[in-house]
This record gives sequence, C-alpha cells and structure tokens, in this order.
Amino acid sequence: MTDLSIDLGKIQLKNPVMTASGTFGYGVEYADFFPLDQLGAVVVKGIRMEPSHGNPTPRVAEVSSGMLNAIGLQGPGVEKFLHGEEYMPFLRRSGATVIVNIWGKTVEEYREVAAALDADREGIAALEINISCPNVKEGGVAFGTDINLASQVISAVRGATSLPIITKLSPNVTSIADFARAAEACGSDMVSLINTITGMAIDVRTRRPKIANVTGGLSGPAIKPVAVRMVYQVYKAVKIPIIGMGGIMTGEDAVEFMLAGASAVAVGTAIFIDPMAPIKVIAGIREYMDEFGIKQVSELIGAVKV
Amino acid sequence: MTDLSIDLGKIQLKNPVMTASGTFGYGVEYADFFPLDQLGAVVVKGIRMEPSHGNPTPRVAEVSSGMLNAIGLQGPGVEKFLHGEEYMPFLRRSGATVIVNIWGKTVEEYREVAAALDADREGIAALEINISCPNVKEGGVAFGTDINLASQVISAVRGATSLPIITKLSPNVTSIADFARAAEACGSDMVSLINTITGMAIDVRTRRPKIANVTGGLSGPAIKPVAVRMVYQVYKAVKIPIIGMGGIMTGEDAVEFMLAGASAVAVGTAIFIDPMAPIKVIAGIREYMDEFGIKQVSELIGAVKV
Amino acid sequence: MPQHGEIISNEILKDSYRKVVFYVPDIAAKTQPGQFVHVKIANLRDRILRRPFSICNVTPDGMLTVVYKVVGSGTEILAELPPGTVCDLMGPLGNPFTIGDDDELPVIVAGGYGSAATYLLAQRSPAKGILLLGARSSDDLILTEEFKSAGFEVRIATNDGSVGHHGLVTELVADVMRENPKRKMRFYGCGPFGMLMALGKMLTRGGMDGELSLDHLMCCGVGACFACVVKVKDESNADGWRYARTCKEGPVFQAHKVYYPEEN
Amino acid sequence: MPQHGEIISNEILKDSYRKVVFYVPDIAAKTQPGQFVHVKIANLRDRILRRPFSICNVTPDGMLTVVYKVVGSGTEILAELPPGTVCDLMGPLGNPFTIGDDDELPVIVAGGYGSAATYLLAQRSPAKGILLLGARSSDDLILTEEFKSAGFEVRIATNDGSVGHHGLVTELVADVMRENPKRKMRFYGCGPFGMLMALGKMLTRGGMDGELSLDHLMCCGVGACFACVVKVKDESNADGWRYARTCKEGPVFQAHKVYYPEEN
Ligand SMILES: Cc1cc2nc3c(=O)[nH]c(=O)nc-3n(C[C@H](O)[C@H](O)[C@H](O)COP(=O)(O)OP(=O)(O)OC[C@H]3O[C@@H](n4cnc5c(N)ncnc54)[C@H](O)[C@@H]3O)c2cc1C
Ligand SMILES: Cc1cc2nc3c(=O)[nH]c(=O)nc-3n(C[C@H](O)[C@H](O)[C@H](O)COP(=O)(O)OP(=O)(O)OC[C@H]3O[C@@H](n4cnc5c(N)ncnc54)[C@H](O)[C@@H]3O)c2cc1C
Ligand SMILES: Cc1cc2nc3c(=O)[nH]c(=O)nc-3n(C[C@H](O)[C@H](O)[C@H](O)COP(=O)(O)O)c2cc1C
Ligand SMILES: Cc1cc2nc3c(=O)[nH]c(=O)nc-3n(C[C@H](O)[C@H](O)[C@H](O)COP(=O)(O)O)c2cc1C
Ligand code: FES
Ligand code: FES
Repeated sequence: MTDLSIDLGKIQLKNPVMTASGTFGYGVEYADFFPLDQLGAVVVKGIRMEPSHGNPTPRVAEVSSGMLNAIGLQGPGVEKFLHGEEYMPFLRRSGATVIVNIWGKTVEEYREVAAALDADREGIAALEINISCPNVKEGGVAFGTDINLASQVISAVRGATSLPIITKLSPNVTSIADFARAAEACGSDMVSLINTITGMAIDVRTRRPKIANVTGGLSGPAIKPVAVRMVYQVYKAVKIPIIGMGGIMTGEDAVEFMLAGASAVAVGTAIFIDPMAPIKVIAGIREYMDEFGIKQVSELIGAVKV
Repeated sequence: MTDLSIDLGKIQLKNPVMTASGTFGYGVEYADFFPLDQLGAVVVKGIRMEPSHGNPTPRVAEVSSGMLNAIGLQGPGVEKFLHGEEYMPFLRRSGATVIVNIWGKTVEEYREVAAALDADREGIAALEINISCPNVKEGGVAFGTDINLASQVISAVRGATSLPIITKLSPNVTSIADFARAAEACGSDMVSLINTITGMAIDVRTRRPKIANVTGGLSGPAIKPVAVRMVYQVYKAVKIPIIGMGGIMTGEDAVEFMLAGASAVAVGTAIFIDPMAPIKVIAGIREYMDEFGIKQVSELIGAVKV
Repeated sequence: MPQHGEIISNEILKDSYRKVVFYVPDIAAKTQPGQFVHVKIANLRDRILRRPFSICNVTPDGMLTVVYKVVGSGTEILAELPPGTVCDLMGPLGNPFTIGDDDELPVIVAGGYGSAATYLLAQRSPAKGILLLGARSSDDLILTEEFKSAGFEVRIATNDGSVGHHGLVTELVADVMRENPKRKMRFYGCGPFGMLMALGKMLTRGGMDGELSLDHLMCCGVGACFACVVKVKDESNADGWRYARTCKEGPVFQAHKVYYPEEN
Repeated sequence: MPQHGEIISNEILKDSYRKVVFYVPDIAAKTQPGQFVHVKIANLRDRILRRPFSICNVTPDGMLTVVYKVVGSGTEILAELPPGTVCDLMGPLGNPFTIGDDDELPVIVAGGYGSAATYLLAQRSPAKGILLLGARSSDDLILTEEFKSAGFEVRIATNDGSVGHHGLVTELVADVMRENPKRKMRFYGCGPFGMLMALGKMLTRGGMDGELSLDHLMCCGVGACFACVVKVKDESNADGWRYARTCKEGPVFQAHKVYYPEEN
C-alpha cells in the first residue's frame, strides 16, 4: 500500500498536497468540484484585521507559461472570516484541514490577526504568515525582503499563538536561505516557498502596464525552476519542514519539489487552468510511487542525487 | 523615414538590437545566416585570461517557456580570442560593432582581461563586464550579488581601459537598482540586464538534476516579466543607458523593454529557436514604429505610461 | 467538473467574428441566458489560462454555441481548431439574466459581442421586444437576422453612421422610452464597459432599473481569485462601494447596484 | 537559413519508432551521410527549443526522411502532426561520415536510432558491407530490411537474446575482424554513448581507427552555445583534452581523437 500521509512535525496531513493561498479562494468556491477533505490542506486567501478592497483593475495578465497578478489581498477581514457563513464556518463543516494565510500592514497587525485566530482556533490547523506579497505597499514584501522586519513579524506571531506557524518566504531576495534560517530561529514551525516573483508586462499598443498596480507577481510553470532551486537551497539551510510551490501542474512536478527537499507542496495557478489539478496531483504522486515502488511518500523528501 | 539609430553615450548603434552574450558564440557561427553588420552590435561569449573547459555535461535543460544552462563559460582565453582566426580577426573583417563580454575568477583577472583587450582594441566598441554568471563557482555571480565585490570589479576594469564599459547585472538580488547605482558610481558607462535567474530541474525518474552543475541559469520567455520589471526599476534609479534583455522573441518584446526604460536590447535564447530572430526583431521594431508613426526609436525609451 | 466539449463546427460568422458549436450536453442542459463557459482552448501553447465566452445558444440535443471575435492569441488558435477537436469547458458559470413576464417589453441594449450574449435571452423571453444594437460600423453588427427570427425588432446605431442611427446606442434608449410611455419595460445591457456605465446611469437616474452584464478579464471563473472585480455599491462599507467578482456575483448585476465612475 | 519543411507522411515504423518525410529540397540536395537537421516542431507549446534528428535518407526530388523514437514531449507532438503540417528545419548540419573507397569493407556498428543515422551512408558506400546492429530486444531493431536491400549483410545482437547474438553488439566486431584478416575495413559507429565509447576503445587499442557519431543534448545546433560538448584529446591543453562541440566539430569524430572516460 502506498502511504501518502505526511508528518509536518506539529501537523499531520493525509497527503502532501495543499492549495496555494489566494488561488483557491476560501475553499467554498471549489466545493462543487471535489470534497475539500481530499486535500492535504486548504490554505485560504490572505486575511488581515480589516476588510480590504485590494488593488484597482486590471489585476491579472497572462504571460508565457504563467501569469502576473496584483490582486492586492482583497478580503473580508478577520471577524467576517471567522463568522461569515461562507468562510470559516463552512470550512469547519467541510472537514478540511485548514491553514489560514495572514498578513498585516504593521507588525502589530500581524500579531493581532494571529491572536484573533488563536482565540477562535477550532478547525484551524496552522497559520501561514505571508511576508511576501509583492502587491501591497505596506506589509507584504517589504517585510519579506528585510530580514529584521521579517524576524519581528514572525516573533510577534509566535508570541500571539500556540498554533503551528508557517512562514511564507519571498523569492525576491538574494539569499532565501538566510530568510529561512531567520524564520527557524524566530520559532516558525515550517516555511513555505515560493511566493510570486515580482514582474511587469507592458501593452505596447496602449503603452500602459498590463496590471493597474504597474508590477505584479509572476506565478505558474514559468517560475518552477526558480522555486525548485530555492527549495533545494532552503532544505540545506534549515531543519524545519518545507512546503514547496511554484508552477506545480502535475504529480511529477510535485515529486520534483519533494526530491529537492519539500515535505509537502501547494498547487496554485494550475487550479485556474484545471480546478481538479490538486486532486490530479495527488493521483499523480500515487502513480509515481507505485511505478517506483515507493511505500511512504516521505522517502522522497530531499532524495535528489547530486 | 523611421530612424532606428541609437546613441548610447559613448557608442552609437545603427539599431538597438544586439545579441546576448553566450547565445551567439563569437559571431562566426551565424555569419552564414545574415551579415553581422546588420546588427546593432554583436556581443560575444564571455572571455577570461585563460582558456576554460567550462562545466561537465549535461549543460542545458528545457523547461516551460525557457531553458536552464550551465555552460560554465567555456572559452579560448583572451590571447586566442584576439588572434585566433575565427574570433576577433574574423569579427573585425565582418564590419560588426563588437562588444566583448569579460569575466575573471578574481578582481585582478577582470582587470587583466580588460587591459589585454584595451591594448588590442581595434574593432572593439565596448566591454561588457559579466559579474552575473550563475554557473561558475569563482567569479560570476559571487561578484554580482555582493555590492562591494561588484564595485571593486567595475572600478578595476574602469582603471584598466578607456573603452566604454557595460556592467551586466544579476537578477538574483533583492534590489537590482542598488547594483545599477553602484555600477554608475564606479564609472560604468552603461548597464545591461538581466543575466539568467538561477534555477534547477530534477529528472524525477533518475532523481538527478537535469544539469550536471546542479543549478543553471533560466533564460527565455519565462523570465521576460521579471526582466521588464528590473529594467523599469533600474531606469528610475540611474541616468546611464540600459541594455535590456530576457526572453525577447519579437519586435514587440523589444519595444516593451524600451518602453520600460531600455535604450537598446539583446536577443538571446530566441536565437537558438530561430537564428534569424535578431533580424526579425529589428524588422519588428521598424513595423511597430511605422504603425504608430514613431520617427526616432529613442522616443520609446522609458515611455511607458504609469 | 470541467467537461469535454467536442467542436462540431467552427466557422466565420462575419469578418473577425466566428461561431463555434460544441457538443457538451451537461452544460447545454443547464444553461440559462447570460451565463458563460470558461474554455481551455486546445493547443494553447505557452498561454495557459482559460478564456471566458458567453453562451449564445444551446439546443436540447447538447449543442452549445459561442460567438467570438478574434482578438488575440487564444481566439486566433480557437479559430484554427477543426471540428473534432476536443476542448475543456467549465460551465454554465455566473448568474443569468432574469426572464421577464409576458406583459413586459424586453429591451436589450448591446454592443460588441453583446448580441451573442443576449440571444438566448431573446429566444426565451415570453414577450418579444427590441434589440438596440450599437457598433463602430456595419462590420461589427452580428446576429441581427437571428434576433429578427426570434421575433425581436432590431434598431441599430453606428459610430460612423454606416447603418442606422449615427451615434451612440444609448441614444436609442430614450426613443424607446418615449415611444412606450405606459408599457412595463425590462432593460438588459451587454457590451463594452463604457456603454454599460452610460446605460446604467441613464436608467437609474431616470428612476428605472435594468440588468447589466459586466464582464471583466477573468482568471478562475468561479470566484476564487478576485481578478474580475467591478465596483458595486455597498452601504455597509465606509467607502460606499466594494469590489464584486463578475464571474461569481455577476456577470449580470442590477443597474442600481453598480457603482458608477463619476461617483468616485 | 531555416527552411520550411512540409510533412509529406508521418507513420509508425515499428513500436515507438516513427518515420517522417519532409519536403525540403534545399536541404535534401546538400545532405551527406551522417548529417542532421535541427527541427522546430510545429505546435510545440511551451517547449521552445529545436530537436536534432539525423537524416536517414534523401531523394533527388526533395524528400528528406527522419526516423525518430517517441521519447518525450517533442517527439510525442511530432508524432501527432498530420501531412501538410509545415515545420521549420535547419540543415544539413554537422560533419558527415567519410565515404570509403570501393576496396574497403564498410562496417557499421549501430544501436538505437543509429541504423537510421547510417542508412544513407550504407546507400552511398561504393562497397557493400556489414551492419552490426545492437538492441535491447527485437522490438528495437529497425531498418534491417532496408540495409539488406542496400546490399548490406545484417548481424544482430540483443541484450535479451531474443534475436541474433545474445550480448553486446561490440562483441560482433571481433568476429568481423577475425573473418576478414586481410581486408581493408572502415568502421563507423552510431548509437548510445556507452556503446560508442566501447567501440572506440576497442578500435584504437587494436591499432585501428573508425568514425563515431557522437551526439549530445543540443541547443543551437551550429556551434554557438557550447551545450553539446564531448571530450576530445588535445595535446595543446595541459589536461590533455578539451570539450568539442558535437554539432559543429562533430557529430562524426575520428575514434582516435576521442578522449575515453577511463583515461580520466
Ligand atoms: C464573462 C465573459 C464573457 C465573454 N463573452 C465573450 C463572447 O461571447 N464573445 C467574445 O468574442 N468574447 C467574449 N469575452 C471576451 C473574451 O473572453 C476575450 O476576447 C478572450 O479571452 C480574448 O482571448 P485572446 O487570447 O484571444 O486574447 P488576449 O491575447 O488574451 O487578449 C487580447 C485582448 O483581449 C482582452 N481580453 C483578454 N481576456 C479577456 C477577458 N477574459 N475578458 C475581456 N477581455 C479580455 C485583452 O485585454 C486584450 O486586449 C467574454 C469575456 C468575459 C469575461
Ligand atoms: C545529432 C543528433 C541526432 C539525433 N538523431 C536522432 C534520430 O535520428 N532519431 C531519434 O529518434 N533521435 C535522434 N536524436 C535524439 C533526439 O534529438 C531526441 O530524442 C529528441 O530531441 C527528444 O525530444 P523530446 O522532446 O521528445 O524529448 P524530451 O522530453 O526533450 O526528452 C526526452 C528524453 O530525450 C533526451 N533528449 C532530449 N533531447 C535530446 C537530444 N537533443 N539529444 C539526445 N537526447 C535528447 C532527454 O535527455 C530525455 O531523456 C538525435 C540527437 C542528436 C543530438
Ligand atoms: C491570483 C493569485 C493570488 C494570490 N494570493 C496570495 C495570498 O493571498 N497570499 C499568499 O501568501 N500568496 C498568494 N499567492 C501566491 C501563491 O500562493 C503561490 O505562492 C504562487 O502563486 C506560486 O505558486 P503557483 O505557481 O503554483 O501559482 C497568490 C497567487 C496568485 C496567482
Ligand atoms: C546558453 C547560454 C549561455 C550564456 N552565456 C553567457 C555569457 O557567457 N556571458 C553572459 O554575460 N551572459 C551569458 N548568458 C546570458 C545571456 O546573455 C542573457 O543575459 C540571458 O540569457 C537572458 O536573455 P534571453 O532570455 O534572451 O536568453 C548566456 C545565456 C545562455 C542561454
Ligand atoms: S475570475 Fe477569479 S474571481 Fe472571478
Ligand atoms: S548545440 Fe550549441 S554548440 Fe552545439
């Protein structure tokens, strides 16, 4: 029997496949496609204290083997998220393992969101700290590219909750391994990577940026080689589990991330192309394991032969 | 009449389209395809003092909308480059505007190569300092991701030659604008960007990296949004001209880089797919100018409407 | 679940407009007027996202028609696909138009591919009404004969005056109102954003309402990504508006719920 | 200049081997045995690079045949392309085999698609010789009948013993040498890297020479990118070897010029 369950230290998943924050809404949008509890975990879109409008439109643009987005973290705010019928209450009923992606405009706001979720933690398996959104002026990537600010945010969240915390790292840095080490040192239980790479596209006819925010985050297959490299670098730098993502479309892509050092993976942009992508990725990992006679999926972690 | 000539300060080009270093060999390999003097400039593969074997194979791998390479700067060394029939002597006869890409394992070696080329400068329009090759252990990206080392290299080259110098920047940094500012401060006449982004791919069947060097540099359309963003950031940071590159396949791609702030562009990976790509890019820029009634190509520089 | 949709025919309708028929019974059976399908075009090369298209027509035997204009890489590739090619369709997605009662006069105001997006509405409306169709020039007028066959009166406005009224289609709306002072009317709008904003303001200022199909660049098509938003009124929000997802909360919105630009 | 090459036919040869015929007269006219074409496969989606294939045969009327094995994304897509599809071909590229004199016995040692890459050589050799063909099993044996029609004797070795000699094809080479003690022989090798290394060492240690077609993962195909290198002897270099580009300096190399792994 192939065993896909995975132990991430403080949390156990039935399989290593999650949805990437921001690409799966709050789960409810895809509940008609498959039962959410088939996933390793559902990672919901970034939540802060207040409701947020997000950025002006256009917010997305298609580019070669990927897309740019600058949604700007539109969201309902933590209160509505916890109590609005289509958010956390729905997720609790779905039986899914839920990871809540959080952000704030200040270190203090990160702390507050974490505390608010901690206080109402039923059904929340972990918090993912987003210090890497390239599309908001305050918060986001400003924290993710400055190692001192990043450490402050992680320590503040650590102080506010006993829930497992995952720090989501930005690829827009010279050495992502340094940020992973800082996360580990500040008590992060896991790291997830990569968030999107800052990019830009210009419509040559109108001469305007294709994204109203001027720059946006690049995701999809285009970034996979960069993401795999970063997972490999981080795996050599820290002992805490890694959740790998960036352009995963198939089970073999997921295996590639695990061989590089990821203990679990997240599927993002692929969901827009095929809502069934996460389920197909799980099936693809299973097929790969069957073909190569691998019994426990954790055997793949970091097993690249260099 | 559409005028494609461009003034890069210390050098004037008949059009803004160059070949990207390492993707056009030493020019001779493509001389059967079109006359080299049709190009704005030919940028040759990286040259150091000594001949170099380069890296073990496999050296390239195909990925979504791009490729990874870790050639490792195989080359004949500066003496052979200057005097070997198929190198500089051939290029001099071709009438092409030649830019020589240089590198070294130490700051001193960069200085020496620059001095050697300066001493035999006939037919050399400029030197491009490669401090951004991700595929060599010493030299290369170690210099390109440390602003002090980068400054030392540029200053050393500046001291060794009165030829115009172009600093080729690495995208593998948190703030490329900082490196551009440092290059300007150290007397670089231009900057070129981007070199490849470090990436990795693993063959899930053999579990081995697809590139013998483990990591390689990502190029091609996949990196275009990142490159355009970086050109835009650098344009806002420095006054010296920018040579933009990264995934340019068509005339419209080239226009996109110019709108973002590039004064000239280089075509790289596209040449492997279509050796005529640089010529088609020139034609494409001309068509675009005709369609939009642009008389002088320099009108496009930085003309994005934000 | 995404469905396989086999292309049955894929032909030129007029100039750069094409008409493609998919065999996709599960979607066809559920479709209501104003809904759309989200299509993964076969052979899309390095452009990977789906493309949304309004459903123009469906038949009981499982055929689903889309009328599309060739505007970029995706529609260019779609236009080349021969019958027999299988695409992958999600749908029907989005909220439909409300079909009026038989004593209401349906007035459809359309531009661009708007006539395609409202054809099924015309077909299924119990009362036959009027199509006000705007276009840049006569080249952009599509499906006028089909609307007439469905019992609709067709009035045209073109920017260049090549056919019908020389001017904006919204100018025809006033005529219709004037001609039918006593009649209960139901307005529907589908077309370019600017036209819909003008129509929506005109209706709401005149104390009337209507349904506008507001689409926007889409990505997921099901409400998950927040790419496709437009501003709608929201009193509970301090700013008086919020961004609503056109794919999930729309594409059909009540005109009086839309937040109009000048109010910014 | 890259040339348009229209696919005339594209059929299964045997198992996963396919045979595609392009109409590309400019390249066909110039082709010499051992050269290759660098093909931009139509509809390659997000895989953008060209694929190199040895030229199996050419005809005076402009046809160029490639025999290829379906191994990955590119060859899978190529296998689906119907006649009429136009690909873009660069070629003929690389250095050809030397055709021997009529008093020399040509001995071709081939594995994998090696028989395809040497078929034109067999055809154009003035003396008819021997093909030693190695394969994993009988499924991988291609073009044996064609070689026989070209007047060649065909001897087979399979790893599983399903046909011919049970063992390595290089073991057949010794037999040929033994059988023809006086005859001037010309050896050619084309196949998997390991086989060619074994053959090259065998020949050079026996004081003989031969021509080996050493191909390697390619990118530009014309000597510009240094992707495709193999080690060749180079006394002028302190290490005794250098990396040579198989696309430009090869793919055909003299066996005694190749640097063999053990010598590392
Ligand atoms: C709900 C909805 C219904 C639609 N119904 C129809 C229809 O019935 N017939 C029809 O011809 N078109 C319709 N469209 C527009 C259609 O989706 C786009 O024309 C198509 O996606 C363009 O794809 P492309 O690859 O050819 O162009 P691209 O190369 O992607 O872009 C070309 C141009 O089209 C614009 N565009 C791209 N995607 C969209 C999009 N999703 N929405 C709006 N504009 C876009 C781009 O901004 C660009 O200006 C609809 C759009 C939506 C959101
Ligand atoms: C000079 C030369 C001549 C060749 N002649 C023939 C021929 O006549 N018939 C034939 O079937 N094949 C030939 N090949 C190999 C052929 O180029 C590859 O099989 C093909 O490129 C694989 O493309 P793909 O997209 O299907 O596979 P990919 O998905 O790219 O890769 C599948 C497998 O093929 C290997 N591969 C990919 N590209 C190459 C390459 N350029 N060279 C060698 N291996 C590669 C990969 O490492 C991988 O293991 C030749 C290669 C060279 C360099
Ligand atoms: C439309 C969109 C919205 C996103 N929103 C968030 C977010 O709210 N929080 C976050 O941490 N990451 C967000 N991301 C980043 C993804 O979670 C993921 O890190 C990235 O897209 C790379 O994975 P992919 O290539 O599989 O999409 C978003 C990505 C996309 C495309
Ligand atoms: C095979 C290959 C070899 C390269 N060699 C060099 C080099 O020697 N020196 C250098 O500065 N850049 C080198 N580069 C980087 C290119 O010049 C260019 O910066 C990069 O490929 C991005 O452009 P592109 O996407 O158009 O290829 C190389 C790139 C490739 C693909
Ligand atoms: S397209 Fe994703 S929310 Fe509408
Ligand atoms: S493939 Fe580029 S040098 Fe041979």
